Amino acid sequence: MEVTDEILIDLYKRMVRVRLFEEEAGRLAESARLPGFLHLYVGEEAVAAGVCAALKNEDQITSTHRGHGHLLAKGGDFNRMMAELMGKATGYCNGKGGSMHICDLDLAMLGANGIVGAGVPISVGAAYANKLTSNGLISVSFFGDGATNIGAFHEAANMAAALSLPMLFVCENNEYAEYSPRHKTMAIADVIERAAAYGFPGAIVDGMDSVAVFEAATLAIEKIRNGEGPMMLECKTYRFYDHVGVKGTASNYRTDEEVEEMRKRDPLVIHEARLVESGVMNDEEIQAFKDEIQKEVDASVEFAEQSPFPESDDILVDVYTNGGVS
Amino acid sequence: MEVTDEILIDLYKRMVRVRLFEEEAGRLAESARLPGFLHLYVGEEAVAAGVCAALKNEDQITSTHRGHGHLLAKGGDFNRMMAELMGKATGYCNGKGGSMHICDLDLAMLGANGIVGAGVPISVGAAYANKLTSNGLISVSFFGDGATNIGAFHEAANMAAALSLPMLFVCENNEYAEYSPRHKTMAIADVIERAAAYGFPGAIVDGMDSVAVFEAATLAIEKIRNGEGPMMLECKTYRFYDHVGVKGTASNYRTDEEVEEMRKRDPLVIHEARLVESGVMNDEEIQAFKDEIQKEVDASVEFAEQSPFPESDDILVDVYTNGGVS
Amino acid sequence: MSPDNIFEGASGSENSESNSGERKLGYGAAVVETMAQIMREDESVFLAGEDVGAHGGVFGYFRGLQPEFGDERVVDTPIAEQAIIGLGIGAAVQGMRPVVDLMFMDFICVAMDQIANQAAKLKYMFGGGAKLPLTITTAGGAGLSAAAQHSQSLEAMLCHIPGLKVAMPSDAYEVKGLLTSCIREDNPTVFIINKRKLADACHVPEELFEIPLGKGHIFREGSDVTLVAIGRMVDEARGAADILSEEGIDCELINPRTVQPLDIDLIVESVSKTGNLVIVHEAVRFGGIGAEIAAQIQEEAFDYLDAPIGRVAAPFSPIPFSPVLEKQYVPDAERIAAGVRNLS
Amino acid sequence: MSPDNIFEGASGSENSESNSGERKLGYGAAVVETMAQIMREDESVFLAGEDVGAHGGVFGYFRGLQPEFGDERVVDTPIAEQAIIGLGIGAAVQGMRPVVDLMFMDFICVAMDQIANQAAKLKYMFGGGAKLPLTITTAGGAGLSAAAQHSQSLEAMLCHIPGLKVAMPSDAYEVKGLLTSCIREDNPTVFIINKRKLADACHVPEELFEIPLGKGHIFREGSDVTLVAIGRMVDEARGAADILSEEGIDCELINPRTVQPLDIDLIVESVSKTGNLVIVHEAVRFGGIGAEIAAQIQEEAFDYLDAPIGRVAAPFSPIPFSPVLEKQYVPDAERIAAGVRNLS
Ligand SMILES: Cc1ncc(C[n+]2csc(CCOP(=O)(O)OP(=O)(O)O)c2C)c(N)n1
Ligand SMILES: Cc1ncc(C[n+]2csc(CCOP(=O)(O)OP(=O)(O)O)c2C)c(N)n1
Ligand SMILES: [Mg+2]
Ligand SMILES: [Mg+2]
Repeated sequence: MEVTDEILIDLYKRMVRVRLFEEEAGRLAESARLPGFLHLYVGEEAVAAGVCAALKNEDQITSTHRGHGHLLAKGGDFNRMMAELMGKATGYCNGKGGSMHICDLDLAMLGANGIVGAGVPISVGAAYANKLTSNGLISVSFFGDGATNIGAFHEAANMAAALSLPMLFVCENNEYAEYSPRHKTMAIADVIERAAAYGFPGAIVDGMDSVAVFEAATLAIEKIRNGEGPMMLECKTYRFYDHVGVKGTASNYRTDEEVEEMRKRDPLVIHEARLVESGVMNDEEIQAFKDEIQKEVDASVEFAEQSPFPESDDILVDVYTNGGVS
Repeated sequence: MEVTDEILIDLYKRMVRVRLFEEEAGRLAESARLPGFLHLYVGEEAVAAGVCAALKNEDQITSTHRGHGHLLAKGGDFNRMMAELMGKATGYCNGKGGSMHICDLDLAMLGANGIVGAGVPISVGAAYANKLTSNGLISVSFFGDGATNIGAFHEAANMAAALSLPMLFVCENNEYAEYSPRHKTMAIADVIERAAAYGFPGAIVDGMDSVAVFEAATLAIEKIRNGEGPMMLECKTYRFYDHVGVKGTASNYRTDEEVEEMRKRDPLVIHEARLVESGVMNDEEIQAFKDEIQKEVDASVEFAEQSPFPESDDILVDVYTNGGVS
Repeated sequence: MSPDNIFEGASGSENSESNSGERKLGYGAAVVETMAQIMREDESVFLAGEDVGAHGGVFGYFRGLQPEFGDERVVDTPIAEQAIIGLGIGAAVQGMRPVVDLMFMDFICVAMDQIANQAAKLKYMFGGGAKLPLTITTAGGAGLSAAAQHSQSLEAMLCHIPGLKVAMPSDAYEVKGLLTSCIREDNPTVFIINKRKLADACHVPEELFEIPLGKGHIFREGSDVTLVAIGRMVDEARGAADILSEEGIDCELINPRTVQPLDIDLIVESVSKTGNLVIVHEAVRFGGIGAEIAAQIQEEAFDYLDAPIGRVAAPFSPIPFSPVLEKQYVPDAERIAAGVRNLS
Repeated sequence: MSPDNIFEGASGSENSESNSGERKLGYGAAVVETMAQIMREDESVFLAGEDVGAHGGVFGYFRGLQPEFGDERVVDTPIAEQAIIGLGIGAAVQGMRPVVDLMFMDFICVAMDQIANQAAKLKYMFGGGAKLPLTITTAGGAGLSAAAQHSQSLEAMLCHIPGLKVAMPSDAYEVKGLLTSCIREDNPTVFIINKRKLADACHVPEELFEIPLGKGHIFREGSDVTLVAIGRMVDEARGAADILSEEGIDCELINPRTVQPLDIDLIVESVSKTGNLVIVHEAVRFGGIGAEIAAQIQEEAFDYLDAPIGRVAAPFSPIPFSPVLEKQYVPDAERIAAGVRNLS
């Protein structure tokens, strides 16, 4: 498969959108301008970007508590997302969901999720609908390494295999679940060893390299669309900030040196080097590109701050389709 | 390891106890003399017998909806079990549990379970207690092939591995979950492929041969007691009767020919041949042995029928230790 | 397929709305007939669950569907209750109308996260964008000596979760009307089949029809006391009403049909006439739906009440296996009658 | 370890039983102090859960335990709520006294089978042979903009399941007394920590002490109306009582402390004095514990009631994220006061 210049730029754009938006969100959270919990995706951008670039718009994705990255990589709107993070009526969820429930059904993004692993069965359902209606779409579930320890993941993976569904499992292995290193919570070397337990193929991918992810995802997706059943990618990645928010916490669950070491493999830096090397963009163009997107991010903060909060009457709206009960 | 004559007889006794008790229970169920659902273990005796013969009395087991076999193979009492099946006050559970909740804490049998897979996490807890108190005991969980598709199994298996617990996982693979053949509900050739997903060793065993099960279990248990962490055995076996009760149901989920074919590998017949061949018992001794046990079974029916039903005041007893609430 | 000859039973209750017609159908058979008719008219409806396909469901009330609709629209799943609900959610969001089955109601606990934290809340958390036309069918109720994990009535847990609707048909007529409404409803619904009612027959129209979710039904008019009974308890309450009528106590019998939404207005109206209320359900009394009904009625009909509202329900224990205990455990006509006589 | 300097907050409520002493301790700090003291005296107590060890719990209320007791008695588990509860059940049956943690109360849904079908019923199904000294700790309540899946108050689901006991401490004093009782109790208990209370301090004795499960507490005596408030709502109800007292309405404030068992006698006694009752909880009103209290009180104190029992609780919706909505959603002193004024 040829990775064209357009694709390289596309991948970059997806990553930069996530990075700049989230850095901004992180700053806002630090200065207490965002309510609630904020789980940043920074450091893991190559995974969402690589996978989403390989998808059709209509292919469904489900996400995790770390959902901004997935939605932005799929083309999500800064304004609606920033407004949602601030709990504004103009947000993606009218202020009712917040960071952990960001979704955009028009982009076939079926929601971030506050319950670890819970999105995976929902992806199975979307895949089943695809199969029943033969619409040629596939369904992708993103989940963390820690999520593979929970029952919902297991049931969903096995069901997808048993029913031979058009579904891609994407494990974002950042080696931690909150403050627990992976080796304490599972006794296997690589998460991908789990794919065999369901009877579908899997591959390990460098999750810091968006091109590697894109290539692996493209290959997998082609097979899945051809009816070969589910597949799994384990993307080795790393989160640069803390489990929640930005600042480190009291507990030393990982060292500063480790973080520094991993930051050397920053997916944006890797990709920028590639862009320059292959002559697709030079340093100035890269900077201009980023400035452009930063402006959109800034505008989204402006938009969100100008936006009204929901009205309190709104509480009972949208509990049910076609009106309320009890 | 040497399989002595005593062991051969011991294995036989465990199997015959299960077989004769359950055949009787089956007859009683057919003539509507037992209330509730009855899931027979007949055909699978070699598994419970082989594993339990390799255990110390104090080693804990958890069981499934098919629990009579496990408890009887561990030395359970005919009278209390038959009384329980009839809902009598003298039963194992004072008539409150019935077939699906048979237990005997004195025999470290922590209960049959009506919820598929739910016993496995409970076994993990027993194993954890063993580890904390360094009592040298191990905990064994029996579960079906179908149960490995449910979340509770997965969480428990992974947790046992992560915490390196003294626990043996015994899968009774009878190739069906109720009326669903295994190939429809999982896409792997052998259930044992799942062990690798947790990072512990596993072995396939002929579950119709009690000696094979005993040998494999003995080996595994030795390693587990030595602190090598959990292991899994997949025992290939078959149930001779229907999922519930005795008679076949309307749906043709398996053929009579298949059942006939598998009945040729009846674990009792295999073992009897071995006893005779190795000169441990001759045919008459075998018959006498069985007659003896049948008498105990008959006596248990007598005992159960003579036993009183619980008093209706009893309903609120034992909801809580130290008395009731609300 | 011919569902008509399964589950047929001589016994069975008459739904007052249905006395006119003649065709009788069993409660279990009504499930399969309704499913088949809806699946014929709506391509987006499919059924998934353990042994619902080749075997037709462990209680047989899906028998014949897979032969007619194939194994993609009637799909046997692994034992994986969380994934079964998730299958329904994901497909519903994509515009299908899934019916997913949890064999026994007790198993809602295995899948409670998908039901209560996902299906129920998804639309709201998403700011309204999604529709969730998902129906969960499940068999509740005691009486088969199925013990503590296969006999529960857990509707109160579901009613407390905003976002769900919960239907509890008391006879075959309601099975058809409520199941049709549930499947056509754009919100997640739980349709609770009573496993002791399966063989009971009553008149059921041939064609599909809807019973609105949230509208209760007066089964029998009366002037002295209002009986509100849920699910199969409607039969027992009718028995109690018969007993009491011989004693000169005239009962009005209300069947809410759905417990979420709850037709409180109908009950208020009745109590304002009778001045007395007894609520009957199979679930444990503490925290059951009877508590909510009592709390609302004492609030909205305070001045009409001549006596404290009574509740007849299960004692505070798991469901015992032994038939003699189980019989004591589950409310019956006699206990309900006693509950009415006890009103003071 | 020095838990004393975590969660310290200036604000905080006074428990009337505790006015005498002087040492103040935070609500969160009381968890860790109690755990440490119990673990020192009882070898059979251990703690298991996600990030309870090295990190000391996501809210920090287990901080310092692993350094003191090691990583076998304070064990970090995988993300596996079902197995976490199972770990507790199996160990409890073997004679240990496990404390297992579900980080957020919403996650009880993920583990509901192990809680409701296993832990709660095991003793009964086994005919009484087993003891189950298991404590489940979990953080409930809204107010942190944690949205629909991290803010719920689901105690009503647990109260409806025979076999469980459910404690809801309203301040640091109760944290210590109730947690001690829960861990020493031979039945499965759920200990619900309110996540908005963590920093609030009040007097707490240094030594371990027990508050009996099933005994409520009169926080403030009054003659006009009885307020029953659960968990953190005790603070809001106290605020309401202050507001109302300026209007000449004298409130008696009762904190049931445990919602299962429920000290109904204390409430009956109070209502027979005041003639009025308002119940306050953070959970959704429909099917909340307030419904059960109202149902029991209208039955047992019918003749004493001057007005219908009022309930102040959350509206029937998932918990909204936006702070402005969440503030409207959770009952506060003003709404409670309004609820009392509305008694008619
Ligand atoms: C069922 C459930 N258990 C626990 C949590 C708390 N929690 C939120 S994120 C998280 C860690 C998830 O780890 P992983 O899946 O590796 O994702 P990562 O955060 O590393 O991206 C935990 C334990 C939760 N939200 N849901
Ligand atoms: C959680 C749950 N789902 C479904 C059932 C219904 N059920 C009882 S036994 C069974 C099949 C179990 O299959 P397997 O684990 O292979 O055990 P086997 O019956 O073959 O011994 C099912 C689906 C149940 N009891 N619990
Ligand atoms: Mg991770
Ligand atoms: Mg099987």
